[in-house]
Amino acid sequence: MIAEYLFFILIFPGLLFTAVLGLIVGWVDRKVSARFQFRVGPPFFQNFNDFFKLLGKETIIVKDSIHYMFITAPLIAFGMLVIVSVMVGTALFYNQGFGGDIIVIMYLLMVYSVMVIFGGASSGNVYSSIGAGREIKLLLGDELVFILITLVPIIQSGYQLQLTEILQFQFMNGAVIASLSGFIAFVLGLIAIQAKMTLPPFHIPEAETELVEGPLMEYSGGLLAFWKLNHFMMYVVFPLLLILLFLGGFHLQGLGILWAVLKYLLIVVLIIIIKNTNPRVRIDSALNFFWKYATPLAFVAVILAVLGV
Amino acid sequence: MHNIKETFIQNMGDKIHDSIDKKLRLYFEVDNQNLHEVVDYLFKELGCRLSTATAMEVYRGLEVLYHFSHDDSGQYFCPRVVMTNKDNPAMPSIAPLVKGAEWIEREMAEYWGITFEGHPRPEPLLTKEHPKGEGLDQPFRIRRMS
Amino acid sequence: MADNLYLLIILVPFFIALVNLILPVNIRKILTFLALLYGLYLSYQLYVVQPATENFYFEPVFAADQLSIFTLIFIQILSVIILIFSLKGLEKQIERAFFVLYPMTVAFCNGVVISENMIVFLAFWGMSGITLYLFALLGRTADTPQTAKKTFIIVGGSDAFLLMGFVLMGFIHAGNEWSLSAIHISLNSGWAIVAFIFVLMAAFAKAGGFPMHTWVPQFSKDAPVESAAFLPASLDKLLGIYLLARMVTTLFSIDLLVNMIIVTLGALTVITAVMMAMIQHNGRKLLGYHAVSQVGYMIMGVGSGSVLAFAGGLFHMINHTIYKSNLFLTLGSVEKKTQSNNLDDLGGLGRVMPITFIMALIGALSISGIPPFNGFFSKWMIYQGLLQKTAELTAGYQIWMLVCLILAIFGSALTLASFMKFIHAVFLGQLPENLKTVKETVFNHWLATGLLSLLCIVFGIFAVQIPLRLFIAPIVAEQGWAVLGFPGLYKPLLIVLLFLVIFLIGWLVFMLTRNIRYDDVYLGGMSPSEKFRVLGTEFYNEVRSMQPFKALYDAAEKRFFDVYELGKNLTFALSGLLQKLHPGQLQLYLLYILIGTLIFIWVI
Amino acid sequence: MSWYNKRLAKSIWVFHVSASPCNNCDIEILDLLTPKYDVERFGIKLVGSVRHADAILLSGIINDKVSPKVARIYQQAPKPVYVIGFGTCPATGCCFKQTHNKDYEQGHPIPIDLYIPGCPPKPEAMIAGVAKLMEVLNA
Amino acid sequence: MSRNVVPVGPYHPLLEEAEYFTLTVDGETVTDIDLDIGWMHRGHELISERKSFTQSIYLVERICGICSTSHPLACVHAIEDVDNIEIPERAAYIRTLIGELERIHSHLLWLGLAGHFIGYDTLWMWAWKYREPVLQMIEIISGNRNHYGMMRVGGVAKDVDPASVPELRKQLDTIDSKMDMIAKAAKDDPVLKSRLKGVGVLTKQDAIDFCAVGPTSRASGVRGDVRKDEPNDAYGLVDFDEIVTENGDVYDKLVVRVLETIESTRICRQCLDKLENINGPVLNNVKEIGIGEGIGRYEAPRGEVFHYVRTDGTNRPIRHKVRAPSYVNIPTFEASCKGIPIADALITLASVDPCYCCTERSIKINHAGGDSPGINLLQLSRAKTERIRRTIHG
Repeated sequence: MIAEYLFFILIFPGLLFTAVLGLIVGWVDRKVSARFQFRVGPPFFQNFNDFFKLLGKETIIVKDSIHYMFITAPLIAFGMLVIVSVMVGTALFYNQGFGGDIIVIMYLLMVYSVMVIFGGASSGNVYSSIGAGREIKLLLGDELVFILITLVPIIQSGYQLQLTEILQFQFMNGAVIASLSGFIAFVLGLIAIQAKMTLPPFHIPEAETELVEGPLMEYSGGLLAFWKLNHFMMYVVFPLLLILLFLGGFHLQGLGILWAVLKYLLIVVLIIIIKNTNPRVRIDSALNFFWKYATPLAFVAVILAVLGV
Repeated sequence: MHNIKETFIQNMGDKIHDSIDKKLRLYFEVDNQNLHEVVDYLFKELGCRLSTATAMEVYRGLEVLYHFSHDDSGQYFCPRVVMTNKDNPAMPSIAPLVKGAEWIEREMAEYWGITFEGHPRPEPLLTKEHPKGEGLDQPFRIRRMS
Repeated sequence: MADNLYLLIILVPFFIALVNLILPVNIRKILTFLALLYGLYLSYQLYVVQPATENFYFEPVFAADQLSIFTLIFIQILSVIILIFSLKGLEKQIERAFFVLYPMTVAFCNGVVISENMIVFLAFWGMSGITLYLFALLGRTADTPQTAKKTFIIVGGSDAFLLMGFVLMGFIHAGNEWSLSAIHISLNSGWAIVAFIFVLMAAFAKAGGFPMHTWVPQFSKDAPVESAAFLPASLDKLLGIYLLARMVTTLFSIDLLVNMIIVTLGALTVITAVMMAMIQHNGRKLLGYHAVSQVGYMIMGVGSGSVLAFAGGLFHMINHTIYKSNLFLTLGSVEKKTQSNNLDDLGGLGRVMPITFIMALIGALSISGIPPFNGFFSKWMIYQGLLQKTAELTAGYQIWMLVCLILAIFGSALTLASFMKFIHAVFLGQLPENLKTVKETVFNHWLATGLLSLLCIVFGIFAVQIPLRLFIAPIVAEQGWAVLGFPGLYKPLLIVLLFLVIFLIGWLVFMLTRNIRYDDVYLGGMSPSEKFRVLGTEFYNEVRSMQPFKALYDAAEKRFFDVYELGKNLTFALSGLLQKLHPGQLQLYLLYILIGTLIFIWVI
Repeated sequence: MSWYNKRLAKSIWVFHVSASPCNNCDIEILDLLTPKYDVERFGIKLVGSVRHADAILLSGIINDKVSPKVARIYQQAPKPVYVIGFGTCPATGCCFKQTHNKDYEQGHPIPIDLYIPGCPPKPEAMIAGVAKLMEVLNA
Repeated sequence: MSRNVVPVGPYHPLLEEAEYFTLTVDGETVTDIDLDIGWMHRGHELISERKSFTQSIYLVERICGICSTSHPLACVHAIEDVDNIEIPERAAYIRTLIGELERIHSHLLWLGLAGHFIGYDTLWMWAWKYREPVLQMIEIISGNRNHYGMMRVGGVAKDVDPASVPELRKQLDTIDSKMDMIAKAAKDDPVLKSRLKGVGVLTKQDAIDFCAVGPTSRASGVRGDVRKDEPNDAYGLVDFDEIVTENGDVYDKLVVRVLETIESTRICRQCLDKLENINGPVLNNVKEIGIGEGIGRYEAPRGEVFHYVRTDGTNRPIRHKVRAPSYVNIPTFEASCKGIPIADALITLASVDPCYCCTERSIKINHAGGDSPGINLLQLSRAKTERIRRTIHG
């Protein structure tokens, strides 16, 4: 029992798997982005090198900051992401879960934003404070859409609040995306995820040329390494969650493996395409977009799901 | 094209003196008390744009030369103000009339020690946080490098 | 002994309150503390003994079922902890009155909870409203009289409705009893509905539910912070939701539509109050609006008709009392150290008041429903219960219920947002120059908040083992509903342990490779300065200025949605009309008499 | 540290400090990131905050007004950090030697580890210079 | 509220150069802006007085690496204006060709950086990819990617090799086709449009009041282009349009720049045509510069560059005043940045394509004497002035 849990959390689908896959997918992201921009892009082990280099560097802690908060924030965020990836991963690969885990995941993902805010704001830097404010506003924007789109598979599967039940439903009745409501929800989910991962066009909190990386501005060395790792781990957590909710999970035998990889790559590439073809939006237009366009649309998807379309 | 120059001289001829007329350029000297009137006429009536102003040291004292460009004709009007008191040079500021003159007057005040009377914001422009000293009364001291 | 438990638990604090009137302040403190500890012991006795109904003149007067005992125990726990906080640091001018009112309030609240007779219930209910008014009068701000009046009118006015509701219920009910447990009314007649609405209004006014909530933020702002933590944040919540729970379980039998309406009111409470909370600049007002907003979850849970949600609602009620008093008290500590509760003036206090910061953080994370704290568990139960309920409904009701549910979940994101603002504005960000010398707060303050924070964590991680098993499961069982069942269980302990493993690994990696240097803030080469800062309070200016919220906020700031203001305007308009009808001309009065007589004759 | 140095050689994050240059080196530095030269191939990335930097790209003569700020920036960078002087200005002062706004006797406020001369140096020369730094780190 | 200040700079990724703004904010809305410049000050005007005319052309080239033709051109115009020196026709076309190529590269540079500033790195990379052919053309003509060193009083330093003209034409064609694509992509991108439209508006009246120049004022509907007003070099001989738009927001500034780039390729094409046909010298031999004063100006990519030269008959100017376009465009922030969010304010700060290296080049003179070692510059200057005065007035 304990060994099993330790295996889940440390090796697969937890720490090691998420971190390594995340760093590799981070490379895919950088490479594909580079190709978009007629560049060659970094070598394969670039993100690993970045990570270990940062570990070897000096960590500077702001004198007037709240030290314990500043240090623990990235580590807590790291822990939360691993937990989420374990929850998504065990449901996806081992068909294990517990009732209402989807709500737990939703709230745990909020913790990530909270930690970004605490880490940034505890440094006492003015840019970080603005970045923290933007992070929370962005969370307000995307959270509503995210809730609504997760409701669609829940409703379709007959109000099951368990990831494995939703998967089971999709094994029986086909993927959620095949329905109209599922499709709308999937598209909106991609956009909401873009915002949750603070990727362009929603990299508003970390806006490099405005806020000098925002909340991460004061981080250096090992702590920055963890933030970067966290960012790349989200490349694993969110696509897997989307696959689980909308694309019917994985069948890991025979051709299923190829399909699994394709599904995953599809989502990653879609994310990268959105990322590379849009300028950063303003925070108020982002809120506007989420509240006045995305939310009603997502709500339409929910109504359609209730009506069984 | 010449009309502009002639109109100007017709209207302001009594306020200016020592004018030098070149192709497309008109340099002339203005006294302190007439400066505002001339600048007002150039900026408001003729629609000239203030290109910049140049301060320099001449025999008689410090000279401030404004450059007004009449864009439609390519004509330049350059009113000259000469301050004979080199120790404590002062002249009226045209920044209240022409907003674009604010920076250049600050810069001249900072480097040449000229007091622009009536300037809306008399503080140094380029040496504000300079470690080696700033301030209007204490112009930045230079070291001559060979 | 056991026979007197009911009387003791009311009379001991009441007697202490009376004695306190003439004693010196220090002895008042000791006596109050001892009385409340004794009350805690008594409530434990009640829990163990479960005594029978107490009769006077053959009328049942006091009784205790699981719900009452549960409420009673938490009244004692909360009042002891808040008393610990109040022992030191209270303003000298109000100290004397405070320690009289405090045990008295506890006595009345205890009375409400264990009353079996309607009249007795009403009497205690009304008296607890009066102590609330007196507490409000203790405030030191300029708006205090206004606030006290408003509180009194809303809460006292709702008492009148409660009275009318009870009278109606007495009439509708077949027998001529005034016993609460004997009455069970189904909502099939018009008068029954009226009675239901009247009682609901009283419950809402006490708990602070929409639209009777407006006194809560003002009370929180103007009254002493201890009383804000004591009454609107804890005891009044317990009483209001206690009454609501009574209504939906024993007093009335309600159908789906009523359930839906209550849930809708709950969702509206959540969302309106939290939207108002987001834009507040005053820390106490912000907390006050949250005290309202959280009531929405309880109303949704208790009123939904789903067993799981009902249990969740009750659980949320105690959780709320815990974390909200924690938040009020931490803000109180900050306020006593910095002499300000205006968020604009604070900032960076996490550096100088780390313990208070951690306590406030735990409270904030609990209220925002972050796992593994207690707020999450009860919200999770409510959501699950509501979704279970939704699955049983028809499509139209499903969408209705889903809208409420979405509003509630989104409300919790908004709660998180406004608490980020709160935490940022008070504890994070830049420390103003004049607060550099602030020191950590006194021992009893952080002992009290520490106890509450501990409860937050324990109730979060051991939710099933402690509060659910000990208190809530018996209540549910008592109602004869199915045993509390989960479709599956979220295991907070496991998650926390696994999280700790990962956290420790991260920590280890960081500590092994660490190479730490301390330096100033990086501002593009500029030196840090006090003026380089942004205020957390201004985070939501974009939301504030976005249509349609702008119009709503503008209207709300003109108190357009305030029942009290509306009522006041209406009353003034009516009296103005009446004044116009009384010009003082004799002929006119004669005419009135004539018309009156004519109508009278015509009616007869 | 050599293992870390090898990682560092493969992932140099640069922070650009322009200390009163003529802007040309700065533009050429940015040019390095663009498709034709693309130094991301070597793991070089431009960062916005000096806290993330491994190398400071310095251009210009570092005049008196800017020099305390440059010194400050250097202090705030996490060590190890390397300073690369781009262009002729940090090396010799170029045609601004006679300026009154720079006290050459005091020298530069920060130690410069590597000079890449040229006015401006060609991008190829810049890459060659950075490659030299990598060689040193890898050794 | 006034104590909530966001500093921008001196080192901020928005600005490649060191500059320092303080934005007073209310939430995220900028209520006031304060500018502090001078970090790039190198004292060009003072150094220039110690250089010969030919040397000072090289010096002013290093005022700014992006406008490294505009300043020399304006400088030689000023020196030529003193004595009304004429230049050969072929030299005029070469000057115009280089000037316009510089405009193309500068505008593309701005477009890319603007993309970078609003987080659109793809636009940045694309714009800069297509900027490379321009640099290549310049390298073919002058031998350098930047700092061409082509200008001389009385002509240009180096002729364009006729054999290289076809190659230049080929490169120009690639630029042309790509420019059309970029113009379309940048102008019609709905997200970009919604991001930039109505942002940082500089009204026409403000543009006039602040005496703004170049694309900044033309985007606000104020006409004014030195190439049209005072057609020096070959500008009177080629056909091109002046781009003026009305709204004054960042998007209009983008449109003006993109359309100007297309006009520039037109001019370049005409210049290349003429270069194939016209032969002759490219440099008039100028022996000496007389006494007097001259104003030279040139429409740099950012607006009018203004040089004023006063000579005393020696081979050095006694006063050389430089006014770069950014110097008058930067103060317009005070009008255009108030009341908009930080995100908008920062792109507005970038929208005038500010060049601080240009802006801060002026002279410093020790007016009150003081402790300067060696010869007192003031006395030197006075002596010099006296000398001139004697020569002028006999």
